[in-house]
Amino acid sequence: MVLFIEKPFKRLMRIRGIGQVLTVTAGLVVLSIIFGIMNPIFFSSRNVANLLRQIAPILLIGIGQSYVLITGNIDLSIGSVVGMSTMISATLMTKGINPWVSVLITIIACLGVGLSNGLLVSFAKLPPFIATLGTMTIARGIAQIANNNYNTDSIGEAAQGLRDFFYYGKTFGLYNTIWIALVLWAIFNFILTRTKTGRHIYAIGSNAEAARLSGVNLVSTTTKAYLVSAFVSCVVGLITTATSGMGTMDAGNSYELYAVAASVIGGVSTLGGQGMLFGTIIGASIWGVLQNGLQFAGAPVAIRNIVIGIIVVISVLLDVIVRSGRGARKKRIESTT
Amino acid sequence: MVLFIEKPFKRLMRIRGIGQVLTVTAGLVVLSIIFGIMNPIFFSSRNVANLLRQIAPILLIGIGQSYVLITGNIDLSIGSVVGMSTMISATLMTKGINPWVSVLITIIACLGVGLSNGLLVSFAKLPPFIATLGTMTIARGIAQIANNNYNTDSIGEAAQGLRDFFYYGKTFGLYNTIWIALVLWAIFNFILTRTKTGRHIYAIGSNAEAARLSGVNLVSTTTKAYLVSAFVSCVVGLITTATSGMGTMDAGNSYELYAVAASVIGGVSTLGGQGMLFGTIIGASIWGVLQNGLQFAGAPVAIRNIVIGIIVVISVLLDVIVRSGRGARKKRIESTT
Amino acid sequence: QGTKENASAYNIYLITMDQMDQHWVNVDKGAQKAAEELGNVNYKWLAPDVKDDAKQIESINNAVAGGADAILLAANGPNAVTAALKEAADAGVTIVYVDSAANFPAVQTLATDNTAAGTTAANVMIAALKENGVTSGKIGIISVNSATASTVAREAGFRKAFEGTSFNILETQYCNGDAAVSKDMSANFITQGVVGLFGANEGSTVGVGNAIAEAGTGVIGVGFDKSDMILSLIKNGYILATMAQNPDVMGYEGVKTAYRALNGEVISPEYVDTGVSVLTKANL
Amino acid sequence: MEDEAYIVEMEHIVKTFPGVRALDDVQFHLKAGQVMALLGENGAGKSTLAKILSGVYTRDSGTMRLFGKTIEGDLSPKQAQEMGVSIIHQELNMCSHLTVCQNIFLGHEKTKGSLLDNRSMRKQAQEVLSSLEIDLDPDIQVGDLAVSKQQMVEIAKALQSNAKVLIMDEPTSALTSVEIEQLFHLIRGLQSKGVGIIYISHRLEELQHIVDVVTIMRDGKYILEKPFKELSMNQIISNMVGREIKEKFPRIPSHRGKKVFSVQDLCAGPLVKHIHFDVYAGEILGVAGLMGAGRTEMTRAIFGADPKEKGRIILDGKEIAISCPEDAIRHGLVLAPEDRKKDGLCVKLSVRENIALPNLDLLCSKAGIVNRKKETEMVEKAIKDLKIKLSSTEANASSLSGGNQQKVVVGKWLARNSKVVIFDEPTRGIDVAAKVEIYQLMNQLKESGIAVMFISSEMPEILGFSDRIMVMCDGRITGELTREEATQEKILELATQFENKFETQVG
Ligand SMILES: Nc1ncnc2c1ncn2[C@@H]1O[C@H](COP(=O)(O)OP(=O)(O)OP(=O)(O)O)[C@@H](O)[C@H]1O
Ligand SMILES: Nc1ncnc2c1ncn2[C@@H]1O[C@H](COP(=O)(O)OP(=O)(O)OP(=O)(O)O)[C@@H](O)[C@H]1O
Ligand SMILES: [Mg+2]
Ligand SMILES: [Mg+2]
Repeated sequence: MVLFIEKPFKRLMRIRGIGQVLTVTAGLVVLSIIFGIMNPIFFSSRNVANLLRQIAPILLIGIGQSYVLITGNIDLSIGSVVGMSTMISATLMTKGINPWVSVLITIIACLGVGLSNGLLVSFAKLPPFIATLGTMTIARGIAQIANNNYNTDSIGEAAQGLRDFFYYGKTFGLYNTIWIALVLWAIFNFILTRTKTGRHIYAIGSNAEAARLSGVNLVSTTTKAYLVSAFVSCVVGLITTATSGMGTMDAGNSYELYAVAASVIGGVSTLGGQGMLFGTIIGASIWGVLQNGLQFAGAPVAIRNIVIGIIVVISVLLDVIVRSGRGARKKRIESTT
Repeated sequence: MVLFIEKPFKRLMRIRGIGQVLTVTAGLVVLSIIFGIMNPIFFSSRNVANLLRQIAPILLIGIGQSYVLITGNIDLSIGSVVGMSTMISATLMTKGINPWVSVLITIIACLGVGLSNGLLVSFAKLPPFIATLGTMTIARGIAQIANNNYNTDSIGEAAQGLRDFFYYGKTFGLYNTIWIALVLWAIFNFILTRTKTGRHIYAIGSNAEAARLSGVNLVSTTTKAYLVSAFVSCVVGLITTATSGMGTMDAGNSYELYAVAASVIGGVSTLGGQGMLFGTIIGASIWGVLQNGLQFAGAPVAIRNIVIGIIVVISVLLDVIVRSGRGARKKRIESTT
Repeated sequence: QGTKENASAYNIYLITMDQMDQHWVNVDKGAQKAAEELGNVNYKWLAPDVKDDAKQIESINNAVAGGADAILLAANGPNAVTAALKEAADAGVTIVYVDSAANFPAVQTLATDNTAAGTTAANVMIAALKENGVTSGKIGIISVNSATASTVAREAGFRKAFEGTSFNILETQYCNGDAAVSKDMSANFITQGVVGLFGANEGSTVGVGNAIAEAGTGVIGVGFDKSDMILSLIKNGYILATMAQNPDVMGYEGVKTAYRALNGEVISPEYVDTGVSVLTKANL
Repeated sequence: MEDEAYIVEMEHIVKTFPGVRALDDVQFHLKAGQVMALLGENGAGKSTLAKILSGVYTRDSGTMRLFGKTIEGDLSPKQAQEMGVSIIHQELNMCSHLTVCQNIFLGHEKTKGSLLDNRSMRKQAQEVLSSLEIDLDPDIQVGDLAVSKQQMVEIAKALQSNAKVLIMDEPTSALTSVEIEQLFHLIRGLQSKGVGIIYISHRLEELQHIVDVVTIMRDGKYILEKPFKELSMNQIISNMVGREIKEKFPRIPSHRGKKVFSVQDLCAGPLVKHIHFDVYAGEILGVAGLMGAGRTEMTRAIFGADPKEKGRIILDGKEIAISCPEDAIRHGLVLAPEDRKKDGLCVKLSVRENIALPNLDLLCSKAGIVNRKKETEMVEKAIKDLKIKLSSTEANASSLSGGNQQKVVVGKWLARNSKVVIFDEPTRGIDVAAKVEIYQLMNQLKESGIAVMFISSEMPEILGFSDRIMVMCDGRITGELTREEATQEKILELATQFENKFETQVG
């Protein structure tokens, strides 16, 4: 594989946080093998296609949360934005509005939440936990009020194109949902690693004051991260609408926490400045594989929760231990220079 | 009232965050008057007794979250500990174990979660958000596994004493639940304001390094705060068991966020070092009054969410604005010295 | 279509809304019993961890991916799962509804007629109120949320029976099935002076019963579902009656129906009301 | 030696930080009732020694005896306190949410039973405060106090604990002259009670009032210990500096060009009052002053990092509007800040990313995509020019030694063509060789016709390297000296021209 061409490999190994990513990648492989042995169906092409489609929404919200976490903040409103997106889009469609127009309106509404989050945190300087706790509650309220406190009816035949686009259709043999996640991942990964905005996001997460003194605009950069988060949540909401063919007020409940888990398992630091979206793919996959594999294994929900909780704690604990170990090693090296 | 004796009053006015507390107290009064006018039943003695009892659990978890927030951390496991407490206690009682022995075992189990939280955060130095996200999932899993993944049967006649003690009984004309909340409030308020431990809790939230250099033990102080949080959550779980006469695995869902809201509305800062439990009473009361009053007003759930979200954001925004105003004044004072 | 543990055996999956209620456990028990009796059936319960449309669809997809020959489904809502079911049907999977149906053709639905059951509940309440000489007043309903089709139907049936009476039904309160929350809401209703309270599921009913037990007033409580807790509330006279469903019958007959359909039999009728029994202190 | 009399004996102390050997075989002795001055240049290791003695840092090796008892293993802050060692830190380190009284007693609160005895703590705090002759309500929150008052609270905190060894690390840096006088009075009182005092200060003129003995350190090494009376001020300074100063400053002749940059009537807060100066192309303008003179605040206000109340900034004859650092950078005015950890570096990012950060506008296409090739070229050139020592450009900034970190802070501003470059204490805490490299760099800028401002608290550096020296005191510019007329005495005189505080207070 490309990895073994020496130069890129060396460069790869120097990337910050790569250790955590490689560890959890190994974990993912082991986990998959275990589930595969326990149940041969796990590796059937049908289940793999299915599994990938289940991972896609977690990956998407993981991307959003990673952006926000890397700036050193947090977004608790993700789940509610998913709910808001599905309710607004479905309500509009049941009212006979063209599906794609509905999608556009939905995106604008969701970006409104992202904008509020960004401004509350960076301009009004509210603690991000509180600001997004507030918008989380409000967005859930909007989801509920959208169709007058009921789930919507079916979005109907007119929306079949939309449903295929976001969920049921396949392109080159892969479900569209997977393509959507991959394309958005590629775009947002590119922005994060190759553009000015991406650099600024890492910089403010690492040291906001130093970044400001280097000419980084804190308000616009923070807001961009929250907008990305709101946008991917909106897409997940649209996928949910396409999946269900209707709007459910409860949709997306707790997704903000899944998103934190996927990001953090994948090596994104909640303290900001560190992480990469490649890790988020692994984190989301672990999450999806656990859910899928444990369900097939017939594990009761309780066991699933305990396993997942332990994996979250251990993966961060590992990171802390590795880092402090590395710190110790570093000290020894430096003391000899 | 005592307040008007000049010296204590002056001292009171100097307490940081008192402004926020007074503002929201005024807000609480206004809110109550509005609900009272909308529906005269609101002030009936029956509803007041009821309302106070509904506020009690929120006050209790608010106390716990306030302790943790003042140390500069957060506890996301509160809701799951409530669920764990109700499931463990109810399961034990349905298995015929003496109610008070069951209570004791439950308290020990819940304190175990608090201890883990404290050590993960202060000793292993995990980010509190992640550490308690992990224990939140694990504790919920324990709640589910306690009675083999379903809600318990009735805790039976033997537990009637316990049910009266925690919920149905009255003492001096007030429901026991209210007494429990008040007594625990008084104790924890006393500890926070009058003992060394309390002082240290504020100190590490204000400046952990300075506190450490002054000889404050970060690990034991942080852990104590998490133990308080686990303890009050446990009590709320026991109240829930008493209320329902059975154990529900879902009990306490999202309570950690209600607890943050009650604390923050009452002037506790999520950045640590600041807040008082008197404010938490007001915060919890606003929360309870809103829930109760909006039900009487026939407001749909959606509106309640939106109203509550807005109140959370505005109350913190007010605090930020007031503080930055004071900051400006402070600078001016300095310039004249 | 995947490998089978027993080549000649059928893979039958049960998919419920979540794993939280005793109700689902009883459906599972009935299904297990039937599977054991039939012998060459690989039966498995796939429960989503929380009640969520997207998660239920995932479970359906997982069952299909897992080589299902038949799925017993308790649909979250009538519409959400239809597309996933169509995919399943296209893959040759036989569908049987238990508890709640979706808007997609299946070989049979074995369920409680929730609307009818709601009406039954209302009639029991009206009769009891009349017996007490009460012909008007406020009535409160506690339900799970406004998004669950079965409880929404019970609520609708309940309200329908009150049409034309001089009773006034208040805005429904939603407790998300949490018995403690239901208790608070019921207490608030009692403060408002209701004469009757209806709990639309297990948790709601427990809360109603506890609130009436505490208030000790002559409020008539009627509930839904059967659990040990609810039975003890009935025994003590706090709840007048509960509409007990027969989840084990749904599971048991559901698996048998699926098996017969897989063997090529033509199934009728399309809809089987597994019925509710009105449990009161008298018939316990 | 009469060992019995020593209450502190430290021998062969070694302490290493990443990249720096802060203490190298250092010895230190103190007797009861003695005031010992611990002197040395910036970075000599004074604070580190003090922190080891008070348990904040642990020594790598060496022996320590306190009150005749040998300390085995590590000493914790709490143990040190219990043994009677108290320290006033150089940097303010208080819990700003707690009151004066609460801070004073933090960690050793008085209790009655298990209760806090607030009344007696308040009373005792009041006593300590009045012994310092400061009129402060002990119930006021520390965060609400001015910096000098906070410093007094630190002092009160240390006094209250009835220490037998009291370390004061630059206690006077933030104090007014009246407060300093009170402090000296107090020190004499403690001395007569047999307390041993370690006094660290850069203000050598203060020493004659209180000091008995002097210990001098240089570059982490012990130099000498002698009674104060046996040393002249010149001897002290030459022992502190100890190197041939001439070679330290590789000055090149200046070719003063046109006026590039001027600041007129700049006001921003209490530490920047009516600042007015010009800078010319091809010269280095040194800015001298005591700590707390407001030099950092001035540069931050110019750069747009802090809001200004009024003032005009003129670049190349045109007034420019600067409301944030972005504006300043765009106009070609850049600042290498003083505190590299806090303001200068994103320590979790690589050296490459740090150097590229302010220059992304030059490295990006119109669409905002970073050109990796250009970036690598820029970063490699900066590293080569500044001789930054690192394992790879991908190394975290935090893994570099202090001097190399400082070079990165400087280097990130040199990659672009600026018109004015402001260096705020660019040589703080870095070794001699690194200093010379930074001087060379400033020389290059000067040669290419850029206006350079150079802020430093080190007198020899200012004297040896600036073409013109501006002196600040108390937020005002108190004078300007050409290179030829500048002497240490003249600078000190200007740096201590305080406004009459009593008049301002009345007014
Ligand atoms: N925590 C630390 N991490 C890394 N290096 C440090 C640390 N503390 C001090 N140093 C380094 O150790 C050396 C000695 O620093 P120290 O603070 O003891 O000097 P000092 O004599 O007190 O100087 P000053 O007069 O500026 O206060 C310096 O090179 C400094 O950069
Ligand atoms: N963020 C801060 N918090 C508390 N005190 C501060 C802060 N920044 C500066 N000070 C204090 O304000 C005073 C002025 O500092 P400033 O850095 O402007 O002085 P300066 O002339 O640059 O001196 P030097 O660079 O030698 O420290 C100093 O006493 C400093 O300790
Ligand atoms: Mg120092
Ligand atoms: Mg400075």
